[in-house]
Amino acid sequence: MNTTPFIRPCTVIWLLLIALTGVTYLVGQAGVSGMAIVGFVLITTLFKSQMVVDHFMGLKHVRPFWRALLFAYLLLVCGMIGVAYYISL
Amino acid sequence: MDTLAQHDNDSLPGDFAIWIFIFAELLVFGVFFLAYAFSRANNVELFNESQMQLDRIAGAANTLVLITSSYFVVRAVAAIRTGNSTRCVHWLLAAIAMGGVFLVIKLFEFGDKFSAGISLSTNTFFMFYLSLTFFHFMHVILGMVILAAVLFKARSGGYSAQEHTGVETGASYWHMVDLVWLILFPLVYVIH
Amino acid sequence: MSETFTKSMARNIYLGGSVFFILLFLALSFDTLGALPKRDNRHNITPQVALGKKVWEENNCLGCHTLLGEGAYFAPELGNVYTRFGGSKEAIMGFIASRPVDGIPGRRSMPQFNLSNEELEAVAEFLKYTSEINTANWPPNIQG
Amino acid sequence: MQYSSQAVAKPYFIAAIGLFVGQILFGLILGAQYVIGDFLFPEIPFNVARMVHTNLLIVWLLFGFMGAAYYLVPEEAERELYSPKLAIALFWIFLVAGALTIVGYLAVPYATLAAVTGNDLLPTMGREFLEQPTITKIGIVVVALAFLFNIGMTIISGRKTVVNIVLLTGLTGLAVLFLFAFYNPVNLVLDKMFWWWVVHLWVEGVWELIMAAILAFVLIRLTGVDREVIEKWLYVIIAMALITGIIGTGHHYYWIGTPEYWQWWGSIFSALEPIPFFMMTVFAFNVVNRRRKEHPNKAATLWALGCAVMAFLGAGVWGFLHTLAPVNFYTHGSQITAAHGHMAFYGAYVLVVITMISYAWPHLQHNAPAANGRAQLLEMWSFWLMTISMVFITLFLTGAGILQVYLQRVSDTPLPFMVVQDKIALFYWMRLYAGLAFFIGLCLYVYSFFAKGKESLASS
Repeated sequence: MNTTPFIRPCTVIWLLLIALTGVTYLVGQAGVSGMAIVGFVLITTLFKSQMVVDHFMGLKHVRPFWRALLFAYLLLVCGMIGVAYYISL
Repeated sequence: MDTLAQHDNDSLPGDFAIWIFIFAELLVFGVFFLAYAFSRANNVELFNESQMQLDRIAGAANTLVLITSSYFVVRAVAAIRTGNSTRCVHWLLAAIAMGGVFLVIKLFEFGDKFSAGISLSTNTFFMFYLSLTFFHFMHVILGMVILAAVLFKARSGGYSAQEHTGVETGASYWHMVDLVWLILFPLVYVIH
Repeated sequence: MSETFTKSMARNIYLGGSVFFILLFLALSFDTLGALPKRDNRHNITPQVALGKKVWEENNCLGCHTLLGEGAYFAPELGNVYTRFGGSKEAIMGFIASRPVDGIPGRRSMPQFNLSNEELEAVAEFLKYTSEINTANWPPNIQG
Repeated sequence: MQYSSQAVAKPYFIAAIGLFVGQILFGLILGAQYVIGDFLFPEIPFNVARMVHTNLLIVWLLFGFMGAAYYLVPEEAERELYSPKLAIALFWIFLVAGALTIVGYLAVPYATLAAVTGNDLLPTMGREFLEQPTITKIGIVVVALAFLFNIGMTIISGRKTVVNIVLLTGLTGLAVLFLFAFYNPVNLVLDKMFWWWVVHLWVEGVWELIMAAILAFVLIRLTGVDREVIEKWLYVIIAMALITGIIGTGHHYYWIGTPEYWQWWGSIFSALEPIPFFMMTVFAFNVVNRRRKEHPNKAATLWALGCAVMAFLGAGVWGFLHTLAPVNFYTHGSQITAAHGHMAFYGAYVLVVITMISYAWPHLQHNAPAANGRAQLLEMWSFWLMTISMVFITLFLTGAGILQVYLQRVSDTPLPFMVVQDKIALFYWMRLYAGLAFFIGLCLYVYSFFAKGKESLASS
């Protein structure tokens, strides 16, 4: 049996997640702040987490409800964090 | 015919019971994250100042470690889906080892903070920092215990290409531990 | 394929989850024990305070009053009574000693406990010690 | 009744109901003292009446739990009780010790009781709910251990069902955590901190295991739904109860001198405590709706469903109302707490014991699956009367609490405690009337045991 079609996207995702973590780290090192930066980091985070949900957890292949539920959760958490940062400006 | 990619299944991977647990955990972490964010809104200066004292390199390194560990678990699941127990065990071992690396890095970080006299009662930021990271730390340990249990069963040939719910159960939990850290790291270590 | 949901996994969640949160609770409790000396006013615990706590307990004061918000809700909060009485132990002692034996017609009244002077002083000292515990600014105001 | 040794449950249930009546009588005295301050003063001061009220509650619930265990454990384990004689002996020991303690409360001043029972040797008295003389506490431990031995031996050598195992875990936890009642340091903060290990970890921890196990047993019998399904959900529900409830202890550590991080830990976890209760409600209704047989004991089904709903309302919703630290800062130690306490205990624990009695009594007394139709009808009436009365007691206390909190703690010109009490007296009057209605419901409940009916629902 051939597992490549399953693994290859996950490998790509893995490398992508590593790259994006590097970007997040660099943003932190740069010491920049402001809503645009916060928004950028949060959207990156949302994207990264959804990648884990879709490909690592494999929810892309099950009933869409579960994927939607987790996306709603991530959107809510990241969104509310954004709101909290927005009101503190 | 590629049966692996499709995972021909409507239901969640692994045992549904673990998903109830995962959802409960996500709920707790979610509330904890928002509590952090909104407390920060009332104490921006204190949070920003204290955040400077964190070791961002350790945080980022641990993110990479967990992502990689998660990826290894994906490989373990893929291996058992083809019925390859040996390979599954190897990938699980690698994933657990990465979990161990995470713990070691984290312990150095904690040691650093404790020797600087920082505790849960230092200030609100460090209360959150220590609570969240310690709570997560314990989840990493629990996840490793679960993966180890799966590993032992896999080693004794307890799983097959047809029946490997246990592997998927452990994997799902481990990905949750990773998922939570993916939010925790930027929130506590990076954005200000 | 139908959903997998096994009893053994449910049991594992129950056992694992319980152990996990018991350990977490013990860890937090351990930290609390380390943090208490700075908050609980233990350096002011004298033999007199110890006697006061004993008098407090053996007359079941908590059966009507609250102390730091715990007890019965029939009579005033006493965690801050020392402050409320103007920082006067004599006022507390006088109040307790002067309760009428037969009560006050139609109204709530504290029983007459016939405490000795030593016991009265000890209770007042105990309440003073209690008022100096760091309670995160509770109660919200002097009325308790 | 499948096993003759199950009959030992009978005296336990009778004692439980008898003490329940006593508890409510003293509740009425307390309710009257709230509005007529000198009622029965100085013969029965408020603190004595309250002590009797709360201690009777605990003792009769323990009688109920033990009776429930003696009834359900043999049936689940599929064998006779290890020692029915021990169970009967323990019954009398516990009853006499309990009665002597209550007589002690009422007959002599509390300080005298403390002196007579040697409180000096190991001071444990005078703390809320743990007012029992030290010697009574030791008696409780001995009875609990002997009881656990009896139940444990039965379970170990019989069929090990989930219901039995969970019940045994809960009862063991109950006994072990009670040991913290013997720890009473002079340091008030430490005293309070570990006092909650008994009180909170009982009612929001191990008692929930007992409750869930009893409910699961009754639902299996009443509905005929597959045991596997019920046991699976039993595990999930109690897992959630412990996951939220253990750290939820933190909601008692806000203002007693413990560090302030408990305000976060306690708020977050206790805010999730309604979840297991909600799951229990949904689950109970689901199981009843999917029942595979029509059990003739309709009353027991009503008590079971009522238990799930009222536990959710009382423990879940009313608990949540004041569990968040910023809210609790104002409501801590007010009538809001009393409102929550009343409905939570009634919903979760009073009703679960009555559910068990309602299910078991026809077997014990008539050797039939259900009481006659008239008796069941009376039982159902008493359910509604007591439950609705309790809802009103809770609502009136909540009203009193909201006013109290506002006048005494929130307003710009806070008023002294006693002034506020006078201003909210109307709510206390209404609470007293609701209490009287509750008592009528209880009388009806007791009467239902003696009600004769020509036709039995079982045969119809």
